[in-house]
Amino acid sequence: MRILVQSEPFDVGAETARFGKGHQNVGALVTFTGIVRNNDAGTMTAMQIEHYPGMTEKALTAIATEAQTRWELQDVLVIHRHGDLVPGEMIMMVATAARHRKAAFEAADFLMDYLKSRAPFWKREITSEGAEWVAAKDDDEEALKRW
Amino acid sequence: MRILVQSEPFDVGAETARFGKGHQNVGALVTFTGIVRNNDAGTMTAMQIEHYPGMTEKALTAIATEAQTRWELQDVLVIHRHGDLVPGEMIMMVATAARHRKAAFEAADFLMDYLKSRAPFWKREITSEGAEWVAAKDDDEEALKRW
Amino acid sequence: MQVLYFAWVRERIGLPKETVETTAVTVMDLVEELRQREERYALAFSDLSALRVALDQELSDFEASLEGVREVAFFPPMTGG
Amino acid sequence: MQVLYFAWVRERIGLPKETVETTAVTVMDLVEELRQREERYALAFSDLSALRVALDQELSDFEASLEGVREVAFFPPMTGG
Repeated sequence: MRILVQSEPFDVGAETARFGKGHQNVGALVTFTGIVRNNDAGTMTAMQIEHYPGMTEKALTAIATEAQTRWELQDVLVIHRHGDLVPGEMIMMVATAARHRKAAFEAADFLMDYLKSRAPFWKREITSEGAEWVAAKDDDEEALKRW
Repeated sequence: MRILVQSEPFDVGAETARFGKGHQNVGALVTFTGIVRNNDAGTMTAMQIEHYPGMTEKALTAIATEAQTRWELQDVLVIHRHGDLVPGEMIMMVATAARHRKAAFEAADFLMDYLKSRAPFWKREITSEGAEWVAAKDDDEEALKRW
Repeated sequence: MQVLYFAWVRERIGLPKETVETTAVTVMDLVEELRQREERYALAFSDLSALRVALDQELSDFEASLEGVREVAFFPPMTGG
Repeated sequence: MQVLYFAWVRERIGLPKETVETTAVTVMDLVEELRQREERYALAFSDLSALRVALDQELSDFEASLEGVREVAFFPPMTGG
């Protein structure tokens, strides 16, 4: 298991290559990468991500451990950035390695659902009109009931 | 759209990095990578992949185009190798780029289901006891009905 | 007891953390104490359905006991990923 | 008409492709003609439920017409991915 919480950019290619190496008995790797999208008006100059140092690492580790309990995974990777990002930048990634495809896909989807509503990150969009905290969606909480 | 059919290894890190760059309006990237697993007895020395040159490229393009019809995707990548591979080698990958997570995940899952049963590849396992063609699973055909 | 605030809770209250001397038994008791303090606290805690609480860095709820707890954090629903 | 064989169909018949002169109207007619040829063809085509057919590199079925078709391929269910 590899959990990284950092303000620096990460190299999705290098991380994927690293994650894909040296596993025994792995048949399937799934990665998900989240990218900062501009708003519909295209006026976003930055996305600020606040987090709760200490709790963040614990929460991510707990979520990854839960995924390993529910699915037979050979490995899990979670990277999440905080600080100031601009549209187009990669904000986070998860990766799962499993014997079979279904487990790798489902576990990655599960990690994303939990990361969205159970890891202490808060996004704020900075636009030419001002700054606004991103509101959590009811859907996000609903999504957890799938699992 | 990028479709590659090749006997040479591919660099999953470089491909992921390349795929992740320069998209407008993309919020989510999903990659799936398939790796040759050894058999349960650990006696596999190689996996040979036969394909139907000409039809393979057409079939992969058709499957990727179908994914783009069903989901709003900014980009699709499909790489599939043929020839002789050894356990641990990467056999194929797909990647999807979309505004939203759900489309990227579903489209990648769809691509894999169709690739398994609709692209003209045939696997043969070479073990110390001999060579055996991998049989298609009923499940694989069933899986297509999900979509 | 350390009390931490994040995101717009931090902004409304005007500070990221403070030490609070309290005899509150539950989180709800602590919230009531804070609400009494100043308008900015009352404002930040006006709608608890829009708030989440963590005790010693574990998600919890407003009915939970504060016994043995050293760090309480208040924040809006999380928006990671 | 070019006829192609893949995987164990290729192995049973003993060649990857051949040119076949035929007046077969459907794929099924062609299969019958091939079956009559030699034991190895009869064996390869003994269980059609275990076979798939592509016409000019598009998946098709055994009832399909061969009109205008230049390339027919027979193979087992695919196992890519």
